[in-house]
Amino acid sequence: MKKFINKVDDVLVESLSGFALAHSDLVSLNLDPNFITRKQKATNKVAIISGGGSGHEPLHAGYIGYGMLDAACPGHVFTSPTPDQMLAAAEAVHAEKGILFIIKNYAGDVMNFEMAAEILPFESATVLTSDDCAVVNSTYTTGRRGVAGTVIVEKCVGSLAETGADLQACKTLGDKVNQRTSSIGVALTSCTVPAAGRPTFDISENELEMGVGIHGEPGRRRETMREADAIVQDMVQAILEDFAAKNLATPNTEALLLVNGLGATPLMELYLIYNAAARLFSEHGIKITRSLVGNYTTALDMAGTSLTLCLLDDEIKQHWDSPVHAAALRWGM
Amino acid sequence: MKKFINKVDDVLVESLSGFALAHSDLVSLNLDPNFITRKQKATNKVAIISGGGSGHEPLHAGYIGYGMLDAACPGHVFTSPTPDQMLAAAEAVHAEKGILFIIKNYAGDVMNFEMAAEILPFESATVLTSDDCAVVNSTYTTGRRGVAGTVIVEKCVGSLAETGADLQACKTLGDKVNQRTSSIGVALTSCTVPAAGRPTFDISENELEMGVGIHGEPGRRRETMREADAIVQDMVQAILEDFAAKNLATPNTEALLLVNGLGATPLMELYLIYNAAARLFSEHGIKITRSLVGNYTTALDMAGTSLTLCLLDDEIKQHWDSPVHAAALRWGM
Amino acid sequence: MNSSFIVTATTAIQNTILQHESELESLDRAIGDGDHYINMKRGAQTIVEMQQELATLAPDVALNKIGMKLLSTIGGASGPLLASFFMGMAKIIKEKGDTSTATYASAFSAGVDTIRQRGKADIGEKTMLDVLIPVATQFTAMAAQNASPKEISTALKKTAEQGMLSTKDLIATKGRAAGLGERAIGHIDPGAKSCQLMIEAVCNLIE
Amino acid sequence: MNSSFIVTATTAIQNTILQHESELESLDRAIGDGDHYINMKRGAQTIVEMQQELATLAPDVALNKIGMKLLSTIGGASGPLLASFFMGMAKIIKEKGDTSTATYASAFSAGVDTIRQRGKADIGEKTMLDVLIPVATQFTAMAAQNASPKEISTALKKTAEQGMLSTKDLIATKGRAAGLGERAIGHIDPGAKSCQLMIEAVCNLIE
Ligand SMILES: Nc1ncnc2c1ncn2[C@@H]1O[C@H](COP(=O)(O)OP(=O)(O)O)[C@@H](O)[C@H]1O
Ligand SMILES: Nc1ncnc2c1ncn2[C@@H]1O[C@H](COP(=O)(O)OP(=O)(O)O)[C@@H](O)[C@H]1O
Ligand SMILES: [Mg+2]
Ligand SMILES: [Mg+2]
Ligand SMILES: [Mg+2]
Ligand SMILES: [Mg+2]
Repeated sequence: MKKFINKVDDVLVESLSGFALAHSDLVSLNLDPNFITRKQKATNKVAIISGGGSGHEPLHAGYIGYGMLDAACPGHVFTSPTPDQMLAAAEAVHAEKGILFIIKNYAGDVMNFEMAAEILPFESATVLTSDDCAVVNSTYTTGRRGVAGTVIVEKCVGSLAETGADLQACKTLGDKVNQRTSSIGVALTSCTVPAAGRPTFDISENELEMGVGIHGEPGRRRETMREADAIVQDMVQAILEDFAAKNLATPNTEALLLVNGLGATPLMELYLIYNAAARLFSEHGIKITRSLVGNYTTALDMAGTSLTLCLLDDEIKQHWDSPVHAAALRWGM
Repeated sequence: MKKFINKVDDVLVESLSGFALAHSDLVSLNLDPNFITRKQKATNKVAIISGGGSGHEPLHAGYIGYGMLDAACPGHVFTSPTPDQMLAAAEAVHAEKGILFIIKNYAGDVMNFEMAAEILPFESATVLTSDDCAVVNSTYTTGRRGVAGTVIVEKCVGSLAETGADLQACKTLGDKVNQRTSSIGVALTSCTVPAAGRPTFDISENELEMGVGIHGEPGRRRETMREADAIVQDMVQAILEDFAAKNLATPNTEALLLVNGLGATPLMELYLIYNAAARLFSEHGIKITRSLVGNYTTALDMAGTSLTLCLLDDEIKQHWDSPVHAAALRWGM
Repeated sequence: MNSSFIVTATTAIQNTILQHESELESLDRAIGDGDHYINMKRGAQTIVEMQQELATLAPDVALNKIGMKLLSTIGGASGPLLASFFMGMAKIIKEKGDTSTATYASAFSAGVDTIRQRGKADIGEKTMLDVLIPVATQFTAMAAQNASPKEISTALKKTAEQGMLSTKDLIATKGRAAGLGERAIGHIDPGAKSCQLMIEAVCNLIE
Repeated sequence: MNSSFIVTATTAIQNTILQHESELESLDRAIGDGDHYINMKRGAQTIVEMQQELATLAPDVALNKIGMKLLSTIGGASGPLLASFFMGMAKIIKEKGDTSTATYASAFSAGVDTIRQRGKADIGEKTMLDVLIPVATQFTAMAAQNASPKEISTALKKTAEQGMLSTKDLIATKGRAAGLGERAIGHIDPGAKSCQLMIEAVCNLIE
């Protein structure tokens, strides 16, 4: 393992400190329990809190700021944060209209946030993101993971919350965006958790993992490495089938296409993937009118990518386009 | 070599096409000769054109847009673009006040742009960036490379050009920013040029290359891998010595710190590096008041980082802070 | 069970976790995200650091404290589940107020039930419950039959082992491995393994 | 030299470049950025594709066309330098208008001078000029002494080889290797190597 780190146990705190320092105009960091909030506490709005294991940067702390999150609770690398973090964060950002938790659907995250919510002295609601369509033949929503689509949910719900909308309205929009969003990832290499010191999985020079999770969880299948177009074709197919299974018609719809890097994939390749994916989706009658290409939900140092398609409607479009000012997403201000 | 590509010869055009498609609100792409311009041609201003070998994305095309570049000429991977590209780009974006070329100081780039400038039917000037202080004991400026500091030069000059400043003023500011900027890079792994199909250099699991170039050129020395703090300490030292050699006093100055990822380094590590670097610089009396952390000038899939320090003055600060709207840098609008 | 037993048990648990580092790591690497060992190590470490304080507390208070501490230390899926176990157990011991084997058996069962509720899972889903549920059932039955501590511990170790091994051939329907379908087959569930190890370590103290 | 010789030479040059792929690649990987072979291959390929057209042109026009095409095809440092060479050469051939060996020698020298001006470099800086300058000097001298084409080509191959080898012990002061200081010692300059190969290939046609 070759990483820019000092002691393995200090990675998280040192990285969080660097983040807070680099963005001291935007955020404040609290250590022990660890949580990050907006520098300027918002007032009279639903407070949006997200969180999860670390190692997916810029998720979630990079999305704290006007128009998006109020706070984020970073766990250890790939490990859900704990209820005390969520309670302290909620205490810090609560602004009279309740707390909305946006949680990626993993058993650990769900249970920890649930336990926090149960003892929270404020009204709260939860949006569970579950956009990863890698997992097929499973009737258990527990098996469906939240991945890069979470960024779109956080952006849209964050936008709505700024308007003063109430908790239920924020939750409803979040659930809708999640429902209309589907993702799939592919890995060329494993990631290496600092504390583990070696790659999470072995993968040879001519293999890829189709449907990989953002923690290096195995996906649909191990496949032979092939041309980008062929890989992207399968990913697009998986997403289209997922929308069909959800009974969401895709032809003649507008969509947002997010081509996400998992950490070690060069932007040059991400744009090449975007080129292939956008063409394939449009061949299926989908009009890509919004795009995002870059490292938005990573898996440490994994070489890989994920595609996320979000079917737009006027409401989602409006909230996607509205101003945002976070460390990792900024426009309109 | 495991990359998301199709035919090696098509990588560049497919990637450029994806970029242009994903940012079709911002840029237009011309193929053969290859160049990218702003979607909305600017009027009555100095046109800022940059370019260089591809593989450093988002440099340069990602910086096209209001407040920064007017056009970029991408060469083959790690290979300077050719004069026909520059001439065509200049023709497309010239806006009555001449052309300013911003060029990273490599023999190939310098000569190709020079040949273009010689036959250009417009007035032109050139800013050569040479912020890489890795190369010591060299009295030849030819040996001093332009690296991530180029982003800062492009941002500031781009800002000034929007005000209607003339060619000479733009060049003067560019030269000043370059002079006040110093960078150094370090690699943990090599990059792999797609057409070469294998890593540019060999480096073992316990080594690092101190002072690496953004094309994988060897740096100051091969060293034993060690803790991030120790690596950053040496990088900071090199930068401080460079400013001393340039007779630029650093104590009690304000500065911009750019922690740049070379392509495969996770954001988590970049923030950890930022934390260490910011602390060390401030111990030397430098006040870091502006920051940028992320992949801004990459070397394909290299795991590594570079530090860039730019000594601010009121003029540079003003132009750094001014609105910019490019694919890879956006604020204030 | 008194507090000094709890203290001894925390050391035994830490030891067995540390001794099985590579096994626990490989299991979670194969069908999870590779952090289960790290999570368990972190949890055990924190509890061992509390030993001085734990020794001064009543058993139910100590167990509850352990649960609270695990909750804010482990994270992941195993954190709230193990925390639930200790808090569920503490509640029964406090209620019953005695130190009979039957009380411990019903406390253990209550702990397992709390996990079940928290995780909305049951036996056969390839989780730690495949170890814990059979052990709880047998513990309760043997306590009712007035079996000796020694007999009980010998039997529970075996049951735990069987439960752990049973996860090997299961498809996971809860937890991180739930996405794997057929690919999970052939791998033992990491949480099941660590629970089996902890049960074994504690049973070994009762000889 | 007529245009059919030029056409033959382009094929010979392409062949030698392709045959030395791994050597050229390793050299630029060691002290450059690893693309010199790719650049040269791309250049040679494009020129070979122009053969039909080149065959119909006067030598000076053909050489100038080659220069222009290389300029817009190769890029990097070698692109404008090699382009300058052909354009500089074309100019003299056009001016002199004859096909004497002396004219070719002075055209070659003019080509090398154009490289020198473009690259602001000279002999001893660990570049292609360490091959080209000695070859130009000798070519001119031998042409003045009315040496036979065969004698000249044999001598130039040897000089090119010596020049190429001489770069091994030099510190680079121009080009991408200029940053390496002592670390460049022990490595042959890739541009010197490809120039030596091209000179050898063309000389081999003159027997
Ligand atoms: N819903 C659940 N009910 C019971 N046990 C579960 C549940 N979900 C996960 N587990 C257990 O948790 C273990 C994984 O723990 P750990 O690796 O520490 O957390 P994470 O899966 O969040 O990385 C699994 O092996 C399984 O035994
Ligand atoms: N200023 C110069 N004058 C003469 N030759 C040069 C100069 N700079 C570089 N070269 C030659 O160019 C070669 C490198 O070419 P190439 O690898 O194609 O371009 P780049 O260095 O831009 O990647 C060097 O080996 C050297 O011989
Ligand atoms: Mg985990
Ligand atoms: Mg090059
Ligand atoms: Mg795990
Ligand atoms: Mg080169």
